[in-house]
Amino acid sequence: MKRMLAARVLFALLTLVIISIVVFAATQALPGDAALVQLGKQATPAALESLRARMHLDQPLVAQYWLWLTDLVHGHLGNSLATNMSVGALIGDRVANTLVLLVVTGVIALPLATALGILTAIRRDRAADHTASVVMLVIVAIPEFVFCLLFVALFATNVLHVLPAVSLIDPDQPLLSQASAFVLPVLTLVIVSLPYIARTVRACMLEALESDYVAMARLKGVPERQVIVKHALPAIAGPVFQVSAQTLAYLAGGIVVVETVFQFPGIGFAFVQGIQSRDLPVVQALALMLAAVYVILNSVADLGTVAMTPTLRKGAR
Amino acid sequence: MTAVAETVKQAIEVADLRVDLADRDVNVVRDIGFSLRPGQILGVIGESGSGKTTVGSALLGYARPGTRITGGSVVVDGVDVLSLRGPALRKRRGELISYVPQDPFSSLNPCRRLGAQLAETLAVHGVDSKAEQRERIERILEDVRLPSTKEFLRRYPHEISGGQQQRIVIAMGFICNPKVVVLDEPTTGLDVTTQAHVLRMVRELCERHRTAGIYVSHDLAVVGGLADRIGVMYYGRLVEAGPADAIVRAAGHPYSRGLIQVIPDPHRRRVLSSVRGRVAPLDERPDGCVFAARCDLAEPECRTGEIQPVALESGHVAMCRRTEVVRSSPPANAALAARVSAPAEAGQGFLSVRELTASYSGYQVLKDIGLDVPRGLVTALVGESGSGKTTLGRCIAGLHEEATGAMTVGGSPLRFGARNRSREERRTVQYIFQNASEALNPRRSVRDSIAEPLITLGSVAGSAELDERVDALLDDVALNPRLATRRPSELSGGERQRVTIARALATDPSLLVCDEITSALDVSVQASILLLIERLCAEKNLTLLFVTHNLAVVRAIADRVAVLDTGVIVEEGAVDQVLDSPQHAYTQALLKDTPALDLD
Amino acid sequence: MTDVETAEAAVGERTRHKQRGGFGLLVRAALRRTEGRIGLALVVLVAAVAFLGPFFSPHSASELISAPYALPGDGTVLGADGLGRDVLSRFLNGGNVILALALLATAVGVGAGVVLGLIAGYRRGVLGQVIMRILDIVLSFPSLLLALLFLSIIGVNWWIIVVTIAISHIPYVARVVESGSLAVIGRGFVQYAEMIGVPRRRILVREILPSIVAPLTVQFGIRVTWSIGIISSLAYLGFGRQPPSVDWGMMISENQSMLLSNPLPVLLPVAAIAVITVGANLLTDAFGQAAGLSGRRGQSA
Amino acid sequence: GCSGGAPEADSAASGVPSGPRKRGGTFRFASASFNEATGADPELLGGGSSFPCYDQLVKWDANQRLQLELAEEFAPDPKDASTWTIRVRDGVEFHNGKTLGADDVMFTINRILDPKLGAAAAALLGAIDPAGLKKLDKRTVRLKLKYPNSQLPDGFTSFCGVVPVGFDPRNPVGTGAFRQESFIPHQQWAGTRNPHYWRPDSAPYLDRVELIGLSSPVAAVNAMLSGQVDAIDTVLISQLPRLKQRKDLVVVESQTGSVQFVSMNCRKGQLFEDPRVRKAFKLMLDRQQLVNTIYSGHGAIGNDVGVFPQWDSACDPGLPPPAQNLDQARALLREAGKEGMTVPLRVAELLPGMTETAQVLIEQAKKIGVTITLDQVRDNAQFYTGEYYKAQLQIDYASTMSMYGGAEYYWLSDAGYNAAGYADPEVDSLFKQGLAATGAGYDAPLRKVSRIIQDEGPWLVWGRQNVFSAFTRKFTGITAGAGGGSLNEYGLWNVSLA
Ligand SMILES: Nc1ncnc2c1ncn2[C@@H]1O[C@H](COP(=O)(O)OP(=O)(O)OP(=O)(O)O)[C@@H](O)[C@H]1O
Ligand SMILES: Nc1ncnc2c1ncn2[C@@H]1O[C@H](COP(=O)(O)OP(=O)(O)OP(=O)(O)O)[C@@H](O)[C@H]1O
Ligand SMILES: [Mg+2]
Ligand SMILES: [Mg+2]
Repeated sequence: MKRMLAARVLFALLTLVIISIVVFAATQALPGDAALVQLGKQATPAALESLRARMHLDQPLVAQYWLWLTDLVHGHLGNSLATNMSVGALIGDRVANTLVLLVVTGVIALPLATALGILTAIRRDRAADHTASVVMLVIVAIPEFVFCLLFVALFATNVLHVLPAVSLIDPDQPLLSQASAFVLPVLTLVIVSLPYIARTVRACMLEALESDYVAMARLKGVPERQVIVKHALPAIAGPVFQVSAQTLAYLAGGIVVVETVFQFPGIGFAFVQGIQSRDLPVVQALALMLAAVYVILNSVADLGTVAMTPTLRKGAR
Repeated sequence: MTAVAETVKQAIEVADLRVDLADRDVNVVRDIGFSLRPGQILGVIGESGSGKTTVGSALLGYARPGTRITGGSVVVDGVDVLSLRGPALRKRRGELISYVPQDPFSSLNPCRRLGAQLAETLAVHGVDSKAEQRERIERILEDVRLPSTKEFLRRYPHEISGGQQQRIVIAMGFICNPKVVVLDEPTTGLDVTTQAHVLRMVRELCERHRTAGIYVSHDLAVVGGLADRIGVMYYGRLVEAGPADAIVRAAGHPYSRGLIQVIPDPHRRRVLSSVRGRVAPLDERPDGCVFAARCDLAEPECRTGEIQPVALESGHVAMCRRTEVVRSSPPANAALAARVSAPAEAGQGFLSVRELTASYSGYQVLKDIGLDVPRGLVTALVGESGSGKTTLGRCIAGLHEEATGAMTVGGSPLRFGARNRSREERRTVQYIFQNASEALNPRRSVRDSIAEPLITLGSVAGSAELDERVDALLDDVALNPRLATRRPSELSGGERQRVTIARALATDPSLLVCDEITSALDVSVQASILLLIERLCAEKNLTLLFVTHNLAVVRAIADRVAVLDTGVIVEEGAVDQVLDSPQHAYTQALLKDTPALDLD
Repeated sequence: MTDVETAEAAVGERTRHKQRGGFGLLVRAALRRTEGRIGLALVVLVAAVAFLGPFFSPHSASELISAPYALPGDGTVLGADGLGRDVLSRFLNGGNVILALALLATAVGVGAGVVLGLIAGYRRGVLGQVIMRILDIVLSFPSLLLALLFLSIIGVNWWIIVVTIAISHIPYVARVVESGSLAVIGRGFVQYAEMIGVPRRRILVREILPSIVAPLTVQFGIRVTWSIGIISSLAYLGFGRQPPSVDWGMMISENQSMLLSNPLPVLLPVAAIAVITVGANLLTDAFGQAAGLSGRRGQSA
Repeated sequence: GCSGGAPEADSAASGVPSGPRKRGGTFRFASASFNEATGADPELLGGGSSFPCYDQLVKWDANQRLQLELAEEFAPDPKDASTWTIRVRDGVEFHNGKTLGADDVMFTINRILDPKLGAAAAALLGAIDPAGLKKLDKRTVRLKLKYPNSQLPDGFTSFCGVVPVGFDPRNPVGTGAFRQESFIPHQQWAGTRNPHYWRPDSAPYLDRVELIGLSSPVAAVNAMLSGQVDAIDTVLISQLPRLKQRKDLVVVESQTGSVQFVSMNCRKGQLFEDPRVRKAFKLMLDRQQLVNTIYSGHGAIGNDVGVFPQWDSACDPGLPPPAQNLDQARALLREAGKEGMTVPLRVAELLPGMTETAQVLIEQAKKIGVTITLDQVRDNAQFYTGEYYKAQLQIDYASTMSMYGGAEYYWLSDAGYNAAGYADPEVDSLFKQGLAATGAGYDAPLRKVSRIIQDEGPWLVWGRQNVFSAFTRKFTGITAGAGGGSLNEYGLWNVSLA
């Protein structure tokens, strides 16, 4: 288990290094002169030169990458080109906001979806199951921005006026006092992530319920509730953990749309803004950060699955 | 008077049990009735699909998904299990009547420790005290000869061997001291030695706990020595039931007799015969006797009306109109068969293996093997599970390359690894896999599977000739060429194995390595495959290396035998010589454990 | 030698026929299920609208035919958008490219995934390991972000959309194929083919590929849906087709500001995307069930 | 220049305050331009010029007339347009307590002229010679220009916030009505009331101002409707009905000279080198259709100059409105040998609706057999790069302009943003003539320039746009303005609780 953990961490690090190369290569491969792009209408030769030096554009690519990477390792994310502020200061609050968003979403969506999946599996082919699966299907089918638009009209601007339409978050106030700004983004994320988890849980649960060992438990006289709790649930823990972490990882990328629509000051929205304003250091830092969240969650998913599945645990030794 | 006294003492009484499919009006089993006294064992035998599992689980009031118990009664210790519902039924399961499933691995929860699963069985039946649970677990594990250390109880099912898993589920079946235990083929898939252990253990446990046992199997040889009574099932009916001895020696139903005739005997070579034909699908239930279509003695009257049970002697009934005729016709297998070919001299090997050592990523499983397979004869390779039989076969077939040593075929050296061999070598040596459903691509038709070696190694001109060759090969293995368009899933197990044989024959090989080609089959199907192999050997002058763990099969088919024990050949020689007077202790033990019907 | 080849060709042809028969069997089994039939109907419906729509469109998609924001009735069937273009015509013209791109991206991604997965699964060894680890890395980059990054760097080009989406499919498909072929590789029929020396490529195509057709079909369904989702999300974020051509994602983003006054220009494309997604899902489910796979769908991230 | 005066806006609705004003309150304002604010430097594009913490020397008022702000006097030598005097008000205090003086003015001007900074106004202030700046007394600066420029104050009307000596944009200090409290780029700027503001009375009335960045105009309307902000500007026309439904909101419509202009590349060898081709395009346009579709009728037909006589008398008020004439357009193309030409149109969504304009243009061009293809720049940041000076046809925009700004920025052969490569010696010399003139002598040559530009200039200016803002009735003091910039032309000092 320990060796496996070390291997997984090593692999995650390697992944991040490679991603950093890709991100760097991609962003530095911008057509034209990054400095010119940045200055745009204000590009005077003198301004251009000073910006080029500031961006190390006058050095060879490998040196640029090395500078960037060493800075990164030392926690210096560089300075935003657009605002000339340190990237760390610029996105610090946004990272926190996004993390809160993801965590809250996870805390609500995971138990809800798991419960839903289990219930529909137990009530297989009954009305509740069919209704749930139709609803889930429709949710999967509708693009997430449509939900955003719908919820805004429903709760903020047209029908009810109980929630804010855009998520303005004042970094100086405690997040708790601004909880209302999180409601609609969380609601949207919960809704869009529900089907994936619930359907996986349902499928695993059905598989477990049809297994020989559940039949055996019933033949041993184990009460039905206990059959589900003690026999079926442990068997699905691994896959459920896996899909949950993967859904969260997916959300880390999927927040782009939701954050943009709600103008939620998080890293997904910042990423889009960074791309639009060609703010290379910001884009680089955010791309790396999103990838890191993704990599970490995926690693956690793998390790957790192994930890929860005895057969794999043995194999890992 | 006595009848009444008898009834009181019964542990289980089953009458008119009937199970139908849930969605269609199709009968799966019906008219099942028997009774057992405490400590007695009923062996239920019958070929695959005859309804054994259905009956076994119905005894616990449990109908598998898709089926429904539609009638009858199962009275265990005075309680009619079938009349119970919900929690009342649940409480009786495991406590009054318990079930030991066919496949222990899939029946143990992979995510829970052995200790927890054993303790749970006690806990749901009211044994709440940890100490008492602990004590009873210890006791039952001792009964099944498993350690009851903390470390062992903390293991997960995949961390113990198949035999141990089997013993755990048996322990689970007995742990609550039920009145009746249903054991559903608990030894299928185990090697003879382990099987012998389990059988002894079941006997002991039933006697010690005064538990009535219902032991389901397809192999009469297994049940013959164990059961007090035997019930023969065919097509959802109990076609014959009676004392074990009476069934074995004087069966009154042609099907029971057929079953006896298909069982090879390790102690003497007998002529095998097989029951012709196939079982009809469930929804085509014929009128009259369900066996009539496959029965040599059937008269037109057998095919109409209800067949009534005929009482033969006390407690022995058969569902046959012609029991008298059946019992009076001489048993076909009484004759001892003599091998035509004379045992070849050693050193005349067609295949010879010298100093073969094989390992898996460094772990050595075969040590210094020397083996000669004489031309034109059947050489059997026997040994327990894990002794390395398959590995040796795979080395010869070119499927295992991590090996050293020398092999020659017909005098020319044979390299390890099929890709290193010439076309001719690959053509000459063919290998048939243990599990036919594994060996055939489920997505490809029979024709495509058989055509593959013809295309790769044969020389066929055009598709017309190809079709012709395929049809001829199917004919060789006694399959209807119409089956050529089917996929493996549309074939029975025996048919599938015939296809793999046909495929091996396609290259016109000289040496055929057969790896346990019958061990996954019913005894009745096994007999027909053995007959087929025997015929092909004679017709095509094949040299056979026949890998098996069953000494009875060896006696039936082989000329020579080599005994493999943990990677070393411990004994080798002509079959009759080795089996009649085994020299090595290992061979002796193997022989002792091989179940046999005592017909004399 | 030559007759072997002719025989092989002959058999090859028949086998291919058979394989289609095998796939056909799967299709028939899937369509026997109600959800399969409903799914097919929905997919066909939307595909018909998308691909035949342009032939029935009353106006060109870009023509200014009425006052902006005209409601249904005033000379238009479904009203006009903010520029006075016919909503119906735009809807009818807006589906083909989205669907074609989605199909193309999926086909490319699934194709590449199958090849890489087969290599990794069948050859294993260092090459296989390297392939799978690289794909793990690809997997760890959120595909929407990847697409945004490339599109903003290289510019909006249909082939970049196709390539980025295809890349994002590869790891998922390759994983399914790899594990599918790993499961098959030790099986007797593959071993037998190895033993008689069937050429490796033929083993891949004849023995291994057919065994993973069912999970692959399911993956294809999931991947198409996923492609449609990403393409419409990209279009919504402003990285879609270039005007004056129109696609459904663009319609949604162009008209979302008037969602409440005239919802049709938004609802129509949303409904079309939703319907085809539901249809593809139902069809995929039916395939999965027909092939005896458990209902567990690949994680769609 | 003199002015026709802006038509009165809905003054009842906008509630121009009467009687004493209330003090206090926080005003949350989602300004479209703030979303692009990446820094607090008032001299930079995307900087803090719109933050209410700076004031300028001069400013356009609501009717686009020049108004003195920090300057008490800003005048040329009566005979020589190359010598100017600036005197600032007495007793104006910066937020850091320092008193505004001549040094600060000189510092600000030098800063703007410093090429390293890349200040936005530098192009308009090219006449100023840094060496010719001289402090006359504590509050007075004398400017000696490189060449006469009678319109110098015009160059100071935007991106010219006055900052103290030693100004550091990371810690911004100005003289404005609100001092910066916090600033998150793109997201939020908060300012608290400057109690020492220089304007009389008790202005500013608000305690606090928050500028809020919302990247999408629809999101801004949503925020307004859900009560998260008190005012928004640059409202999308499609959103007006939603706002107008609400009784608690006021929508202000300002007539402005904001334009989208299509610029045609007239450099040698380029597609629009031949004036006949430019003329053909001018005749091809159905301007009313454009105004109707793009502005939903909330605007007026343009004049191809981009400057409108009601806000600048130097633009000829008698210019005939250009009318569509397809036959003549076709004929001109034929003459020029450009029949059936194909031209790429470069466009970015710099303002909402620009891509739509392009789509309408494509349709209109079809009528004279011209194929316009779209070269869409998805990334606004990419628009003003090298390609900007190479494109054949592209859509750009400007808020209300003067002839001076138009010439200095775009039309002179050496103008900084002369993307079209327009070069007409007559325009250059007429402009020079106008700058050298003192008094009212400026208008006549510039009117001539306006006629030339309209006839054969590089632009298609098909319409000017009315700009909408909205605010809640909780506040007052918000009025329509002609500038086309933000609410009250950023004069938030005048806003108060209703
Ligand atoms: N749910 C079901 N649906 C349809 N047929 C069923 C179902 N369950 C059992 N059967 C049929 O009932 C018959 C009896 O099955 P059962 O499993 O009891 O046989 P068995 O004797 O235990 O066979 P085996 O030796 O293979 O275990 C078989 O023909 C089987 O196909
Ligand atoms: N692929 C493998 N990797 C590692 N060890 C293996 C592998 N296959 C078999 N072994 C080990 O090699 C030994 C011999 O295995 P083999 O399959 O040859 O036995 P066998 O006699 O055929 O047994 P059975 O009767 O169960 O088929 C066993 O201990 C087994 O665990
Ligand atoms: Mg069974
Ligand atoms: Mg073996």
